[in-house]
Amino acid sequence: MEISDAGLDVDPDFSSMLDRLFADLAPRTWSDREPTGLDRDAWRQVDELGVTLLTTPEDRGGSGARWPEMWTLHRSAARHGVALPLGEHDLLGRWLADRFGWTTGDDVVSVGVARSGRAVDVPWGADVDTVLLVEVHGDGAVVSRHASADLTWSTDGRLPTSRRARTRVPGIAERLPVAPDDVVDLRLRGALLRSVQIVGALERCVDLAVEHAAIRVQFGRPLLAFQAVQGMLADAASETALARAAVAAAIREADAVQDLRAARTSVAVAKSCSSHAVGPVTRAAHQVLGAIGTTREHDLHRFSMPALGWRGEFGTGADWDAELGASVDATGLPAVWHRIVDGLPA
Amino acid sequence: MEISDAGLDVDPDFSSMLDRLFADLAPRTWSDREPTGLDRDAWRQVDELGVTLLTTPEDRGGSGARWPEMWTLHRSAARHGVALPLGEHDLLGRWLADRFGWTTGDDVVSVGVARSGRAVDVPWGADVDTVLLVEVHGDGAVVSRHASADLTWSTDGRLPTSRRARTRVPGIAERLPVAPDDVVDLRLRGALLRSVQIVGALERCVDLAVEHAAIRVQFGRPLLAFQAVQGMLADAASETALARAAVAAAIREADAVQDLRAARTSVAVAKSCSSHAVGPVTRAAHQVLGAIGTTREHDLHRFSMPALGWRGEFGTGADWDAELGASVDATGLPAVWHRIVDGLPA
Amino acid sequence: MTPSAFAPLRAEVRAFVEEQRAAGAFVPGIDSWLAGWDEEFSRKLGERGWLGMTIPTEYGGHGRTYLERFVVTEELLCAGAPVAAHWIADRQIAPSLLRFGTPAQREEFLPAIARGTSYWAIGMSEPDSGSDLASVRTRATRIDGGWRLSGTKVWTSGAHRAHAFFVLARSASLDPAHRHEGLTQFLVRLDAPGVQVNPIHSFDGSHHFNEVVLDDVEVSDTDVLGEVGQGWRQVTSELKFERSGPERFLSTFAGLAGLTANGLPVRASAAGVGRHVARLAALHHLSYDVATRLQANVPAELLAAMVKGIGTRSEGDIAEDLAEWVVDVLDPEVDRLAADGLSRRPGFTLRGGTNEVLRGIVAKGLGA
Amino acid sequence: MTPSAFAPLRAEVRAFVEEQRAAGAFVPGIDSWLAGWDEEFSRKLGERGWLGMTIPTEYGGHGRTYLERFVVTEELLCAGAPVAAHWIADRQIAPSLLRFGTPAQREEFLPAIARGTSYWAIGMSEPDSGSDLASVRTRATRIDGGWRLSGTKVWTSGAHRAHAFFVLARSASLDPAHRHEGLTQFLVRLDAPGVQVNPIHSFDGSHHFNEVVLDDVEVSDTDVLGEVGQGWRQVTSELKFERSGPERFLSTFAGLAGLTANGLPVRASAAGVGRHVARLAALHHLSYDVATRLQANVPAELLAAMVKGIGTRSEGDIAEDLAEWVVDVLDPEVDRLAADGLSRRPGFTLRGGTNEVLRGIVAKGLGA
Repeated sequence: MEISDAGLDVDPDFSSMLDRLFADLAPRTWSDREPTGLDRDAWRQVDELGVTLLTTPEDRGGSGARWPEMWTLHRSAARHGVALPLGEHDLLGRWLADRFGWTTGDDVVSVGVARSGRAVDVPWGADVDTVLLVEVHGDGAVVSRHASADLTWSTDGRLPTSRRARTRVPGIAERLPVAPDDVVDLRLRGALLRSVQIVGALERCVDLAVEHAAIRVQFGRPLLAFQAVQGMLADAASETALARAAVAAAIREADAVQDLRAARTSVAVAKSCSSHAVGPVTRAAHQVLGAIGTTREHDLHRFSMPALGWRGEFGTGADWDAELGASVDATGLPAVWHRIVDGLPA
Repeated sequence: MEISDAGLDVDPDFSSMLDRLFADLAPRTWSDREPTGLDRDAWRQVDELGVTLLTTPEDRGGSGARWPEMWTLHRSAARHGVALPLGEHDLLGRWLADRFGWTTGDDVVSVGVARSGRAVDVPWGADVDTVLLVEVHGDGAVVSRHASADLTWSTDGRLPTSRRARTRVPGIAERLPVAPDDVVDLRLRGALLRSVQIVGALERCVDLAVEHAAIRVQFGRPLLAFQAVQGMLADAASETALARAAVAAAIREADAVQDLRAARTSVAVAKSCSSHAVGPVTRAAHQVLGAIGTTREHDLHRFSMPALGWRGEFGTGADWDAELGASVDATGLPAVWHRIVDGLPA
Repeated sequence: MTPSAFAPLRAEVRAFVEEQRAAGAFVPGIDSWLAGWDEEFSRKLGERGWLGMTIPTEYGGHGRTYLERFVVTEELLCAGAPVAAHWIADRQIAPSLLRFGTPAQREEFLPAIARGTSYWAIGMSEPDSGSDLASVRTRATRIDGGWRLSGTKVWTSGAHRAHAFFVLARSASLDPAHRHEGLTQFLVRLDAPGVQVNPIHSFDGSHHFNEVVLDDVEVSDTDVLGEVGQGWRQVTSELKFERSGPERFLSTFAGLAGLTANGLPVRASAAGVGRHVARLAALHHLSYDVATRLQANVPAELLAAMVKGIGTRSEGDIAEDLAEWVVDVLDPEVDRLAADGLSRRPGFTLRGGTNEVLRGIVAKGLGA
Repeated sequence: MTPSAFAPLRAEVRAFVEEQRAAGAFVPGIDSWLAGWDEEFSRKLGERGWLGMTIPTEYGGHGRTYLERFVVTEELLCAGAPVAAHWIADRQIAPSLLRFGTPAQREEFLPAIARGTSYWAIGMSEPDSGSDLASVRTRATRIDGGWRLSGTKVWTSGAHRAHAFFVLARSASLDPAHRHEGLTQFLVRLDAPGVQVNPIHSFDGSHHFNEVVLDDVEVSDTDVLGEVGQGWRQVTSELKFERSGPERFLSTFAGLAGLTANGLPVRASAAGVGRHVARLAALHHLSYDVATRLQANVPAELLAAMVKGIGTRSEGDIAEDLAEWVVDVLDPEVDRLAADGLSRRPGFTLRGGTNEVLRGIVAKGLGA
């Protein structure tokens, strides 16, 4: 189908390099290591290309790339089902560590955000080396730094393919205050990351469903010939395209502003639309695939399940909707709308 | 299709008598009288059969019928698109007047419920003879009685086919306090009435869509042969059947209890399901009918538009949902559920 | 009978289930009629007379109505009780044996089904058959005194633990103009020589489905179900028992109950929760209506297809909302229910006829 | 160009619209591109250079981009401004004349379209044709120096006020195997002898649609649009201009703005309103993306069909929510917007190709 980067200026060589790499790499990251485990070989291979720290500044050992490259990387990784904490490490973990001047060496880093005193779910928590735990109070936030191995992890009740694990902040940890702007930024970075990943995963869900419908014959005709199937695929592709347009716009705006907070409205739109697309798209893809899509052998769940998990992280669709609605309440619809269509920071 | 009264024991002669009468009568109540006007001839004709006061006790001049007959009457009237204030008069107006011992003679009566000091929408307000206006305060309610002709009415911005009109309670009106139970009862009676009417109207929407799809040929085949059309009709019929089952259950329970307040949970379910069915069913019917269904000449809007109006009256679907949700919050899901499936009053 | 007449029976089941749960005999589950295999629990239900309820007493059943069966199964499903072991036997096999089985077949199986000790599967789908059930390729070849079956069945729930299954096979060569002719149903023991059961793992790691390979499996004439060549008609009539029951809308009820056990969680709006309750209530009424018709032997295929179509959608919508609302709850029990709901949701609208097939049935019913 | 480059143009249009509104020149309306016929307003837009923006200056236009046109129309629609009079002329007629018209046709019509004084309709649908546009029965018979047209067009928006319309007619006898061949487009003046315009009233009492009866209407060869026999191809290429614009998702924007003008009303949840805003924002981006492609002459049919499909659904969903939220608001102005939204909603998903047809187009695009 006609896919576009919606005006995002990304080097096509970078994009196709990633696609080749990830197509080869992704299945290795699934392998038999579930339910836990980080494929260190795969990680090293990606690391050698300099994309494990894609957006981290060069003076901090990263590649210093910008948001459009981030979009290309994480969309591609999700599209291929790469099960590695690329975003957690670069966009959240190392970014936050750098705010405190913490050096983490070759450690793989992830971040969890807890409401004070409660347990906290950390993506890849049990599998990385270093974990930063942010505790949000009514009036502020603190962060503490831990070796993952020092924490107690539980993986009860999580989604298939999810690498989330749950822990508690140890009582004796050393805590540093986190600036309010950094807390907001962390949430926005997470929301934008998940939005991009959702787009990649949903694109693959649609592709898998279309491929299946084109090949699979029922009642003497390919599934694609049935109007009911066409309708499901059309809706799924449309919702995916809508989410992609919203997320691409947020990336474009993020790229244009100094800090992500200025692009907050666009990030809200992106996370809302991508999160809301997950239900209809994964539902349609699974419905078209039929029973085969519910099996461990078929790849569909490598894309549908992560998307279902991501939509609840860093704000659900409804959370971001409520934020947009509150802006309308405060400033009126025209003001919110103008911010969106003008493509200018708030 | 297989339609059932879901175990409701209604005299089939009564039912078919009404169907014959209304099939003949309904178009007269549309005629050229829009946007306002009550067809007094039609009203008299129905009155002679004793159904304008169907549920009013015999000692108050009514027919003393029970809830299953009420279901039959208003479902049939809505199914045929009878534009007369049959429910407003019998179930709301005369019922409330009787609570105060007000005699209204041959007057046609309607009721409006306002939040104190605000304008109030009254169904058929401008067209009936007597209007009772209930004003709800924070801590109670009062009612006043008016000749419709003495009030100032506006009909701006109302739906096509709607006979609602808006007025204000005159400052000098004599007001009597309304018992809290009566306020609740009035809302429940209104909600149940609208639920029954919605079912009748949606049944007709589905029938009209199915008839059209069976006859109308496109691309060389009847519309009904297209899977996309089949899907819309199946969904519309299913939602209608679901609403019917919920409303019939509420009627059954209302019939079994002393006062309607004991059947409150079932009324909530009925109004929720019927109100939520309106959007999908009218949407599907209009989509199947195509442009012809948007014209004044076609009857579809005689059913779709009233249903769209009724769903917002006496509590929207979301309002009743919230009430059910609050019960779950207060007593837990099992308690609420048991009340529903046991078919016993609360 | 009015629904309230069954309140005592409901109360009895509730008390039993609550007692079992309190004793730790089971943990409430999502989709427990497919996922909750517990032979011990099934036997306990059998002891209480809650299995084979509609089987006549002469065959070890209880001669009760479909409505009473409806009430009991509804209570069990609401509790998320583990009812998978006996489910297919009780729901489909018993009515089919009563309708099409020989006296000998009934005597052999019905009493054990009512006791909760005879477990069954259904061999309908085949590789690449999808919703097109008439594309059966399993062959039944006539041999002396019986038949020899060869072919492969897939998506056979519980075949790795069940005792036997119904196999739909082609007993006469295919006439493309009449694809529904020439099919026959057989009773096949899963421990018979030539039967091989291979697991099909679900992506959540669970094992409910199987591929069952029949390699020259011999069955005697006494194991033919109903009439030779009438398999299609028999299967179609079975489906109506399968399509309208409370398992078509209550698969995620235990999740909603778990999530709201201590009041509504922060993320769940009252209206959001209430919407599900209202819809489930209406589905209950509609499904009960179908049971009333089955009991009265009145046509109910259209309404049954509606219950299945919108019911499975609703129970799936609950699963999706649970997953949204469970964020921040951090109770592993509720988390598990929510995760299971999401993982299992794709199956809801596929099994028992995909929703697309059901819509076709409804539309045809409307146009007739 | 990045979207922010157009901020000054947007600001200019906003200021104008706000000024007009404040002066009482118009009241914001639902579906104002079909329902808001205001020739005076169209002329004012023409004066400001906001009509015929993509028409080359040699034909009286402004030689600007599709993106600039997009920006201007979006602002007008958001305000609910009355743009119906010039809408079809500006959106479809002008691009078609540029693509298929003769120099004489262009000179005759384009400058007037850019001035906002030439109003057009489209004669595509016929009685009982529905979505099957190839079932055209209007006949074009060759006469000396031209053609004679006979037939009936329906759902012709604005024909009772427009000056002329495009008529798709069958100019060669029907070959059932090639139904799309033998069709030709004609320019027909609505005041020509033999043209009769009969109103089709909508159920809300409004009059936008017409039946146009052509009874031996003579048109000269100079009024053929494009090539004889190429009508189908021409019409199909027109549709892409019709399917992706902001009028496919902003028809009810003025209602949402009106309802929230003084903060959110009691019944509207912040999340409910925000959901619509987010979806409209995404539709804006997707539609803008299509405009970018149109400008670059890159294929966009698939994305255009998506915008139309989900956009019309979204603007309709807003109409439904408005009707729920407006209860208790008791502002006649907002009430009117909500009622108009509900009344007009059925049309949203029908015009410009029903959503079922669009889904077919999308599915085919995916499978290709």
